[in-house]
Amino acid sequence: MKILYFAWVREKIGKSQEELEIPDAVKTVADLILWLETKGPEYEAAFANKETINSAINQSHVDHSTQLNNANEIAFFPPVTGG
Amino acid sequence: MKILYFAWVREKIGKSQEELEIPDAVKTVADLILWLETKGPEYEAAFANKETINSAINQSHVDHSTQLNNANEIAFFPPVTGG
Amino acid sequence: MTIRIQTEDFDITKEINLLKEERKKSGQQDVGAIVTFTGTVRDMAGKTPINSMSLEHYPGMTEKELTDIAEEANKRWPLLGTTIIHRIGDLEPGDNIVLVVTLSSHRHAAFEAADFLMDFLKSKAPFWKKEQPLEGEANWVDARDSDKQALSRWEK
Amino acid sequence: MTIRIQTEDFDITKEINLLKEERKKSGQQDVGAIVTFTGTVRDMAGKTPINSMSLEHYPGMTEKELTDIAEEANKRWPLLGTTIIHRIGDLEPGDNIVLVVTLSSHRHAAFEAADFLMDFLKSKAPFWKKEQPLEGEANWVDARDSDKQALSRWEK
Repeated sequence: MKILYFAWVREKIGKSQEELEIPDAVKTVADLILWLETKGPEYEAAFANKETINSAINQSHVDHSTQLNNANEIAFFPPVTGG
Repeated sequence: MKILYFAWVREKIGKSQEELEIPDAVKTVADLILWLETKGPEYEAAFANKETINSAINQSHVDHSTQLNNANEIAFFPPVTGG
Repeated sequence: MTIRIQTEDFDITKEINLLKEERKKSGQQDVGAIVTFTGTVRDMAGKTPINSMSLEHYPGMTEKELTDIAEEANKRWPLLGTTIIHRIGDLEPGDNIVLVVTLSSHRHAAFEAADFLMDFLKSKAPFWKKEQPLEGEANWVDARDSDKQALSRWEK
Repeated sequence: MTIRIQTEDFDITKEINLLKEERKKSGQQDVGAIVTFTGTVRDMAGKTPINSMSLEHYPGMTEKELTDIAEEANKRWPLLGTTIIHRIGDLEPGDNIVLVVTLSSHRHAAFEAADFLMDFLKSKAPFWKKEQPLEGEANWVDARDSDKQALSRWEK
């Protein structure tokens, strides 16, 4: 699965994207965040304040309770600040 | 007193402005309209539908009950349609 | 604050830049939001095809009313620049009629002030439109009730 | 409907004329109202003087979100043209960031749709601003609660 990071999430994790094999037990976006946090302190730092992390599956906004199902691409980013 | 006419009020009266001596008995805008109507059928035609006639004294909107007092310039015109 | 009555066309980008330059002279670049409204001539009046339009106004009173309206908008919202330009004379379908520009630090002030300026201009500024249909006599445009009603949105 | 993400600046008059030309190809000149919103870079973030700003986005999702927002606006209001342009990359105080243009026959539709587009863009479109102060570290701009609250105005 392709995972993308933007803005300070990207900076904290130290990469803009990666391709990862997700264990079957990881069902939801929230599960994925918990699993990513086991990968190292940079992930823990990025996801420390989960309420401020927005997520998108296949380029559509989703909340953390959303099932991953057929996701090809998941992105994590702070609240948007364009305009 | 200088009296100005605009749009179809001007066209019906057949002039855009005139200088008139107003009798002392003419106290308000409404009085002035009644007095102008005695000046000929073109004035009667212009003021036939008084509710649609807007007026301004010294270039500020006023309603027909307004006293003429120190008016130098009075204008009559249809509801405005700019913009 | 810029108020102009003119026969010639206007350029929106140029008018915005003039306001931005003027504000920049204050030493600050605190403009974050710019709203413009442009009114243009349509080719139909209801079901009647229109060939052209002419705009008459009340010189002197027009400038006074537009200045009053702009000052009122500046009292109600923290504006950093205001322009109102209204064309007079003969216009054709597609032509620009009126331009309102508002500058502010924040977008809701700029939006509301431009909306307010147009509502008041439509009901207060002494302009009159005469439409020339493709066939038949020219006729004066009637005022719209909806324009009068729009004013009530701004009662304090 | 025009959606563009670009590093270069835009010209507001030119973008309006493109929409007017496109609409004119339909054989009608029924545009009576044109509203534009332009967002620009301010030189202060609260009390901190800003030297520059950089804008990051999520390629692919950005275009998708902006298209969705524009389509929703076109469902809600009778628009005759819509443009959204958002710049990315490095910008300085005074620079344009975003442009929204709406064309309609009547002014309230054009005003409301532009206001709506900006509220949704601010809360939904995946852009992130990083500010470089005159002194010290660059930092990511925080989202504003007021932008989230602005959305509730449009709930049906």
